[in-house]
Amino acid sequence: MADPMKIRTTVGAEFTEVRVLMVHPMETGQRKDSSGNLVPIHFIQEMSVKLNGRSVLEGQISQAVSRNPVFSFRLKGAKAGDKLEIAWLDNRGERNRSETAIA
Amino acid sequence: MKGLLRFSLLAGLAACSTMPGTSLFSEKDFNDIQAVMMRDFHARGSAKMDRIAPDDLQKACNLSNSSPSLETAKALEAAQFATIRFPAGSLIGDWKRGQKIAQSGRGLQWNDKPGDAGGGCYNCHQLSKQEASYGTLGPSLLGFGKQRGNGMEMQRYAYGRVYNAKAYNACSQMPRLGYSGTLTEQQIRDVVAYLLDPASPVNQ
Amino acid sequence: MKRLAALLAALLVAPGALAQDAKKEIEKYQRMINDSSPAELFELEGESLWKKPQGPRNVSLERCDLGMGPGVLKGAYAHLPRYFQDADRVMDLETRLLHCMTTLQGRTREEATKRVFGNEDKPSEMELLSAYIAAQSRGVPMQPGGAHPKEIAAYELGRKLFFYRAGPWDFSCASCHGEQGKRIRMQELPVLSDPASARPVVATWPAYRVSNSQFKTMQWRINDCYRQMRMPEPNFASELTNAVNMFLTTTGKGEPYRGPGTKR
Amino acid sequence: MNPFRRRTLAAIALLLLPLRALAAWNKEAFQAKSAADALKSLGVSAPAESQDILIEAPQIAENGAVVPVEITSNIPGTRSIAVVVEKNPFPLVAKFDFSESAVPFVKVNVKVGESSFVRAIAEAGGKHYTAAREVKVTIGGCGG
Repeated sequence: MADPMKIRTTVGAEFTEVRVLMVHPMETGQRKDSSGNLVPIHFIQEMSVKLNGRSVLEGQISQAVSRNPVFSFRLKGAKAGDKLEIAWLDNRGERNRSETAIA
Repeated sequence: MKGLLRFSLLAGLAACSTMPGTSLFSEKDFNDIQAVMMRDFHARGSAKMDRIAPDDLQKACNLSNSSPSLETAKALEAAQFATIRFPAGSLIGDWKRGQKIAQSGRGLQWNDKPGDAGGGCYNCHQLSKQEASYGTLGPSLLGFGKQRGNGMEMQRYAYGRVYNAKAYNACSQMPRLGYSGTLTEQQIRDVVAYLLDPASPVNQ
Repeated sequence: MKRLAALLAALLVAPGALAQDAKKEIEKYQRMINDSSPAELFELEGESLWKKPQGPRNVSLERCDLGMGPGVLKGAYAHLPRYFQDADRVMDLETRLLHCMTTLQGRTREEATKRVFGNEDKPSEMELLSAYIAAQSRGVPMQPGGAHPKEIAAYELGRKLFFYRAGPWDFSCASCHGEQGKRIRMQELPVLSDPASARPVVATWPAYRVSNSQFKTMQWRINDCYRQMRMPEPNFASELTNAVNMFLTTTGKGEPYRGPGTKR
Repeated sequence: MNPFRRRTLAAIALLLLPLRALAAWNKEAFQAKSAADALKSLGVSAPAESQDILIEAPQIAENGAVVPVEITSNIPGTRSIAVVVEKNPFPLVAKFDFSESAVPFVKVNVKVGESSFVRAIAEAGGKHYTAAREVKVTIGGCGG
């Protein structure tokens, strides 16, 4: 599951808007696949947003977040070139991490 | 009661004549379209290729853009009315089963399993107050039984209309649910119950 | 009779009023899901597929001519369906992609059409490619072919098919898409034979569907409508589906493309 | 194990917890089957209704699989926002903790099982505040 996340940053006067699109099925364990068997529960549990190495936002999420999650956050004091890191951990212990410079 | 039937008949006719009378199709078109469809469709599940050939009713409605002349409509409706078989006794079944049929949009699609049939009533009609997700292609049927009562004549009208809507309105957009084999006699009775039974949510 | 008429009149007003703000709220929902939609993911994957060598000739699709020259993507989708000299027939995007898969990549038609409609676990090639290619027409006004005799014939056939009632439920496309302001359940039904209603639809297909997290194409859209019309299944990329697509796109031409869209 | 010993052990365990980069997933709260239990597991009791929590969500969603919800807390010193969909089988959907350099704002697509209130709970200055918006979920399409 190491599909890259799609991160987009827009630096504004008061804050920098961060929009991140993650690739994850976020299975509730209730869905049946095309051949009728229940797809086991599988979802991102924890995520973190770091600016220049320092954690600025931590999230705990559940299977009630939609498939291929899309989040928007707002960070204060971020400027172009700062290092932005977003990471997640799912209930199967799979991890993903993406890094970008604030544009 | 007679006046009422005429009233809803005319309302039905007005509602569905969307295009001016000029015909879009000629007899030649029917042959061309038939040939293209026979070549460019294939059977799948219960949807076999015999479904493509239009019957006389469909031809007449296609030729007149679904607004046939009054006497053509009369003739078509008479022919369609003859296809309706009214079962003996009460035509009111179980409204709870009728509600499930009204909610289900299944039936005759290539991915439907046999017996997996619905009337799809909520796709086009408002029926009960609780269901906010209703369609507006057909008139609202809210309070249908409360307003019309549930005597034998109204049971036959409701049963007949569900069985073959074209018997009452030649080119109506409402499917012929009994005639097409989508709903069984018992299922139509259950839908009639949903419409007419005082206990049904339609009449609350 | 008087009581009934009054009651009917009241009914006609009540649902209308409810429908108005319901319509406004649904439009807000549509705006919001378009703002935060995962559709971009399909565009990215479609790009890598466009460049990926495949088939016996192990060649990518990058030399595929979508009507504006081999490999030209900018605005190509907005000018489809159109007539193609090399195949001597009118083709929409998926039909043309199939042509390139067979002629450039040497794949058999049977293999290339084995799985043209995907699911949320695995989108199909046609869906991913459509997402990427359509996105390259953003801002370009929809302008399908309309001068060549075969383009005109496709439009005419499509128009007749749109109004042609057939099948066990006696439906035509116009049965649902023929009258302004109508809904199936809460789903507004655009009158696709009317330019003003068709333009926003044509400008936002193909589209990502939030209800099942799948990306859907025009060939799927026409296929699934015939399923709900209780008709047999149309052949993928057939003359019939291209004719219906030509009629819809021509009716809705002129609007700048702003897809791929995000829908219910 | 008598309660006293258990409590001290728990206290010691907390101290030893490494500074986790990722906030530990609150299993108990996320597996609570009612909104009340979920809040209790988050240590939230009787949050005050507040006009300063803005919830932007569609009143009618054509489909419950993707309902965009945007929450802003204008309560000074807000450190966390939790999102609850009251009628979901597991009402607690997400909880976000903000450092000083993050605006107490989040936008996320959530699943709403059936028409329900979407509730936000903000934590500021050790106190809890809440606001809610109703989202009606309809069956789009031809239902079959």
